[in-house]
Amino acid sequence: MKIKTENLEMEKKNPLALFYQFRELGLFFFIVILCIGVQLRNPSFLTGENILDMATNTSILVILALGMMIVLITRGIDLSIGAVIALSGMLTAQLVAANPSVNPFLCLLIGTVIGALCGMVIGVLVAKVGLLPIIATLALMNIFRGLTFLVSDGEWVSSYQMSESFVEIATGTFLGLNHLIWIAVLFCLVFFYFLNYTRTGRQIYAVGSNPQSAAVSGIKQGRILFLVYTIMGGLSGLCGVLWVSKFASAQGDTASGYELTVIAACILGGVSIAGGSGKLAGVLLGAILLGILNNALPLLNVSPFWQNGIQGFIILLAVIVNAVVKRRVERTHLLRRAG
Amino acid sequence: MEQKKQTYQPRTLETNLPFSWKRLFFQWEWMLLLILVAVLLLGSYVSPYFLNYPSLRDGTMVFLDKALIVFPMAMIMIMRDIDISVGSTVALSSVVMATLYTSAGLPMEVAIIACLATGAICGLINGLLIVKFKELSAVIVTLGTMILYRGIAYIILEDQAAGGFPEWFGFFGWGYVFGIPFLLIVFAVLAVVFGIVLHKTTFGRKVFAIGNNPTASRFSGIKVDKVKVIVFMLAGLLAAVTAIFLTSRMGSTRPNIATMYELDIIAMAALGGVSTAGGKGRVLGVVIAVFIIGYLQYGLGLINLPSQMFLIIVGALLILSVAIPKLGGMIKRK
Amino acid sequence: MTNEYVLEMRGISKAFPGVKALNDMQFQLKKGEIHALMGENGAGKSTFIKIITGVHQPTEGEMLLLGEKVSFQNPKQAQQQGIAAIYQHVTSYPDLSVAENIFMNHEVRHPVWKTLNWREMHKQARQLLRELGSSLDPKTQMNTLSVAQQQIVEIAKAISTKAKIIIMDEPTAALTARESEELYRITEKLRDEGTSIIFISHRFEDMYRLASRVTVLRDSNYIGTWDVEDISNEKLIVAMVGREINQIFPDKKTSAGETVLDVKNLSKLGEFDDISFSIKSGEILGMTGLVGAGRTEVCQAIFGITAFDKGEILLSGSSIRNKNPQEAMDNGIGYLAEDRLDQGLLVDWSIEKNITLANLTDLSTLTWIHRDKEKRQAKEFGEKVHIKATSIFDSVNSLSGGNQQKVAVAKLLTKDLKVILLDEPTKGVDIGAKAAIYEIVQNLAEAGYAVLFVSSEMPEILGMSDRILVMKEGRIAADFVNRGITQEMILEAAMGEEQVQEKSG
Amino acid sequence: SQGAPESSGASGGGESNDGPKKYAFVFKNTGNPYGEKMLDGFESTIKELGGEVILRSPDQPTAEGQIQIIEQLITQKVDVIAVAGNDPDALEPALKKAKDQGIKVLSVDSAVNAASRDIHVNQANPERIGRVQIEAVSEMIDGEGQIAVLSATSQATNQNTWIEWMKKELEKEDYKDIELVKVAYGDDLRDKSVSETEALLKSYPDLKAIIAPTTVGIAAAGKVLTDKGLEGQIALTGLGLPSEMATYIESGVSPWMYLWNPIDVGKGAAYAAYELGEGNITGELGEKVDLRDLGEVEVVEDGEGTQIMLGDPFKFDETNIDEWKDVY
Ligand SMILES: Nc1ncnc2c1ncn2[C@@H]1O[C@H](COP(=O)(O)OP(=O)(O)OP(=O)(O)O)[C@@H](O)[C@H]1O
Ligand SMILES: Nc1ncnc2c1ncn2[C@@H]1O[C@H](COP(=O)(O)OP(=O)(O)OP(=O)(O)O)[C@@H](O)[C@H]1O
Ligand SMILES: [Mg+2]
Ligand SMILES: [Mg+2]
Repeated sequence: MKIKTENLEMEKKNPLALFYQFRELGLFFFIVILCIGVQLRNPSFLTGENILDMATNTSILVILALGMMIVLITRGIDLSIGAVIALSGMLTAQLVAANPSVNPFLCLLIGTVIGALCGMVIGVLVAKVGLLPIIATLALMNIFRGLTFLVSDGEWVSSYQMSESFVEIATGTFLGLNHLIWIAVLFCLVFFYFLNYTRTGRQIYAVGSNPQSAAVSGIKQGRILFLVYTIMGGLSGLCGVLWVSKFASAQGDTASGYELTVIAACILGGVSIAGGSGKLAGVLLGAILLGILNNALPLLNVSPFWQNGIQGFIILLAVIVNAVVKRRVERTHLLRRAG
Repeated sequence: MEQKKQTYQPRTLETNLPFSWKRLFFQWEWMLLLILVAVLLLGSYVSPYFLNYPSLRDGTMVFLDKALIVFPMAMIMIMRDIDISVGSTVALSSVVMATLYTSAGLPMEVAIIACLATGAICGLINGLLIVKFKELSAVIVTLGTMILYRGIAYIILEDQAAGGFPEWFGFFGWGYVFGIPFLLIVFAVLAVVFGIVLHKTTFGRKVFAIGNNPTASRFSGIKVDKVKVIVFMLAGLLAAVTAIFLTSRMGSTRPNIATMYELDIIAMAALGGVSTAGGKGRVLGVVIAVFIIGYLQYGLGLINLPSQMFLIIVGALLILSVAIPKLGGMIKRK
Repeated sequence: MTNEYVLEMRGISKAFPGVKALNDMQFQLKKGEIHALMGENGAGKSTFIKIITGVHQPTEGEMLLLGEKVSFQNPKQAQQQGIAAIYQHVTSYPDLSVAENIFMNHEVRHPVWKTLNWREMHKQARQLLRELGSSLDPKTQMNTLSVAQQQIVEIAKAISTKAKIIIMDEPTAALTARESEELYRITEKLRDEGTSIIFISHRFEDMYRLASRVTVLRDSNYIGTWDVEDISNEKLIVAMVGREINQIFPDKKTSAGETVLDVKNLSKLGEFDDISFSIKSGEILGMTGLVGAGRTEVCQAIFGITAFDKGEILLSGSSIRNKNPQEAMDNGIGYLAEDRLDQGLLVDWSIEKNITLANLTDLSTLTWIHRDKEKRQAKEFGEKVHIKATSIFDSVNSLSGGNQQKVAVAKLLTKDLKVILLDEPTKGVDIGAKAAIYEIVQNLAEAGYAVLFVSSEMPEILGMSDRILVMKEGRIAADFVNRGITQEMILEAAMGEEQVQEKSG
Repeated sequence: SQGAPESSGASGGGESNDGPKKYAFVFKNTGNPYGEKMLDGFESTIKELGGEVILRSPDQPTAEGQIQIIEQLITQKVDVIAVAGNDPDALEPALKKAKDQGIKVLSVDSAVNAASRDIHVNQANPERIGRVQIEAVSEMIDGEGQIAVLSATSQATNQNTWIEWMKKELEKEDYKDIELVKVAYGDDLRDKSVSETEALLKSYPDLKAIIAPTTVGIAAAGKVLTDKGLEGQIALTGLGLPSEMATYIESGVSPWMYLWNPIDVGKGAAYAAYELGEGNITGELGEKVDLRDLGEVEVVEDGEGTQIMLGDPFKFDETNIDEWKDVY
């Protein structure tokens, strides 16, 4: 076995290796090229203001994508997040409407807790009862959405019912950057640490990579799954509050269908539905690509009727380009292994 | 294994199973049948308009159109894949059909054929992308095409609606044959056909094999890619059929029809006992599940229950029906 | 010390729904001994191991660790008590790095912050691997490794826990002679350091080479424990199989016919290079080499699973290029996959459906499957290879390794083939089943098949083949006619100047 | 996906001819306060008139959903169906079937085509709705500059008609200096409406005003303009809920905007439905319809069909927004 192992080592010594190790290379280049293209068509694209807007509008997506990533890594999926966002957003908004004095941080906390509770329900169904995640979350998506309509009784909570401080959460800035951006950055850092430098973080990968061996090496799978869905729920709940605060309005149909966008961001970023693999950097890129699309398409002043078509086309193109580049890299590996 | 190991002495293998009540009754379909009966009783209890032939008959026309897609969707799920682009495929094929008839002025028959072709091509594209780029999961591919296909529909019709079809076209959505809705007949025929294909033919066997272990299937000489492409094409084709019925029911079409169909369809298949983990599923179960959800919806509609309540009830039903057997199993193991 | 036994198991029984996997098992493990555990497939060895490591809980019986009564509810507890195991079916994390696989769940962490210390883990991992004579990079992703390399990592994993008791369930199954030697060295080193080792294997040489005592299981029953010196090969076989196997390798009465398969300068980038050989009908061509030598790839290229870059394949004179396995089979080439569970069988399916899977077209008209025909064929071929089961409806995962392999063979026989490529057909199969498989292979040859017999076990290569190919680094290093060939000669060819590297490195 | 009875034990019992008549209202979708208010108005009025009320809406604003509901209403043998159509043509077969069974059909707020209704109750004259918004914008930007429209979905028929009228109005000489640069679609989604608005601001730096004839769109636009501190520089008007718009009208981001009172629309619909049900009117041209406290209106023609109109859109500005924001 010396033979193969040795040149495996050589690969790592190769200066290009680091470069190649970043698996979403293709996606990265794709985004760069896309940006250049858009910039040529509308110069106001890469202005500081627009970039900030883009970042602000993408923050929520990023936060959710982080959660979805760990769910997907455990071979799961969560279709209910859109509904959870709506539910926690609505409840928090109603709370604020009832007593405007309530502290914004408390709001964030409450929203997160509501979401986490929703997540725990899923966690129990998946981890303890053993339902397939896609079924459990599909069903709970309906239930949470229905509950949102019930508690709101068809009414919206409007901006005039919301306190300054509450709306501030998502509109205020710190060091010139919108709070949302800071929150997203914070979560990225936390997740990076969590996934790479804590035992639990690695166990999430382990469970997704090979459940059987996770079992024999004494990892409590149930616990991990429960944790993962609770985190996802918590993040959704948090984003519910951010969402409502950002748009200064809570509706029953808030964020309906948003789960697909989040999942798309993850898979674009190279998270495998089959579980076990997924890197934060990739997911970030995936979210950024979608963020760019949402921001750039209106700027391109193409007919609004073309927007969907273009968006779908670009997403497909992105994943395909990424796949092709990956293959190229693999092949160069082989070439060098053959020596 | 009580026989002693006599490797060289020829041993015989039993070729017919002893009859077992357990095997007969411990089947998902019975559970579903019970639920269906419960739904019907409930319906007749809550609404005087529910449990009579015309009502039940016309009830089917309300939900069966999208149910046509559930058969290929079941196959796809059995193969551990998923197709969330079917809703958009319905919209695109419908829009193509309508435009060819109204704008291009082609005869309706041609338009219908074009509609079917469109659907099949959409499915074909899904299938090809999925087998050519294995590293992309079906989810992301069909998610992309979901947006793309509807996008094309928007490009074609923009903010317009297209309609004014010939009289006879209304027959698909509203017509009866011997007092039975044409849609219901088509559904029944498809159910039988897919039942046979999936459970009695080599093709069906291959579908299950792929869902069970793709690698081993390939090593056993099954053309996995070919089978996949065909099944995804079927999904597209059936989406087009649905488009015909839906368009006929609405008498006109728009790019935004059939939104969110995919989730309803997946829910039906799942309730029908098709495992998204692959390898399991029966057409009979799926058919019963379709009627459960359909009639539940219809019955609750007759007592004018809020739509949100309906969302909750279907969600709960889905969870309970899947969870109860599992819980039962857990208790047994205890 | 009060008691001489590190581990003692008394009257252990384990019943799975439907199966009594273990019955009144007795076992004692001394400190610093290597204790072999032997028995046919399905005898209950792995189950017994899993009970020791807390994966399964026994239905009866008690377990004493250093005289203390213990019972493990989960593997974690066993680990904490210093019990580590290498499981039979390699249980690695394909998406994770080697280092991570080694340290999973006992990572090196910062004393205070409890953060993972990657640098330290990589250092230790590299160290461990070097001790195991492998220069694998700890950062390598597991799923790029060969079966053998993964096995090494598993061993490193077990050692890394600094366990008092290490259990190895068929660690050599995927190894060739050379890696086995490495493993022997390690194992003995561990023993001398006072670790007690339970060693499961179907290979007699393993036992004779390592074990001081051997415990035999048969049909989930405890048969007995002997000192290795005191028991003869024959007695041991009788103990395991319950009858004499006077002859393991059938004697050859083959008359090689004309050339059927002719492979010319087959090459694939990074996998194999300039492979040329030919097989006559009725001939058994043995193919061996170090694991990772590329034998599997050659087979798979011929079978049309992977494409090859250069060269051509001639089947009885006419050039063919199989685009997929189906074409290969229609051309009369069959392949018995190396990895039974992943590539060979649909383990959740019945024996019947597995056997007929490759041959559905012949069993159907207009794609409609005739169940009666199907059953008949399944029965016919199932019996032909002596599958040990009650009915053709038994699910494959209820069978033991050997019988699963027989199902896979039976599936091949349903097609009328000229060439059969067997990749490690006896991997992890017990002595009785091995003999059976050898006999089947021999019969195939006599029936006029051209057989390519890939194996890592010298004895069976020497015992079965008419000619022997030795592969090395994706090339053919030697091509012997099997007369007066010795293991040494083959190993020589398989490693070549690499041994020099060894010394220098 | 089914509809919503906000109250009234409408178990649908009793045959149609005996007992109180059954009046059904099918709105576009649930969870839309504008619709809820309309339903409230309809319900209370019908109750006063001694009829039985069934309120239904699909959970998604789709024609398919409404067709299902209409089917079920037919099965329940209701006497009158009032519907705010999600699509003018797609409901035709279903509503025709209803009419064949002797059910009276009227469309409210959002018309269905002439063939499938007896009469349409128009919340306000669409021409006026369109024109008045241009007048407003012109006043806000004193007659010159670039303006853009932020609409709902490209499929929303009401918005599309109004936008048509806006364009017609813009052809007038007085507006020669006003340029309509783009019609954007926010699909009545908060996030999309926001990015569309932001895109407008960037693509057209000289933009003077935004018209958003849809409740979600105008609120989202208001939010963006507020966050970017553009009040005074870019004017915003259109059709919005007082509750949603209160903040932005008070802050001056939107000097004023329009809407009609959905409760009154519901009432009007109820009276019209009642008159139809009682057979007092048939929807013939020139008939007089007594809308009680809403006054008496004449049936006028609308395309091939007929309609009644409930008067001009109502203007909301800082003077009156306070009293309305808690109403709807
Ligand atoms: N999880 C399980 N559920 C049911 N039966 C099982 C399970 N695991 C093992 N068995 C059965 O228990 C018996 C013993 O299996 P075991 O794996 O211990 O045999 P083994 O001695 O390890 O065979 P091999 O040499 O092939 O590894 C077999 O009949 C097997 O089918
Ligand atoms: N060092 C390596 N890096 C990446 N892939 C490898 C390496 N070694 C082996 N593989 C792959 O792992 C698979 C099995 O490896 P294996 O060592 O079994 O190959 P083989 O020598 O052809 O098979 P055999 O075990 O029969 O010798 C093959 O597909 C091989 O390409
Ligand atoms: Mg074993
Ligand atoms: Mg191999």
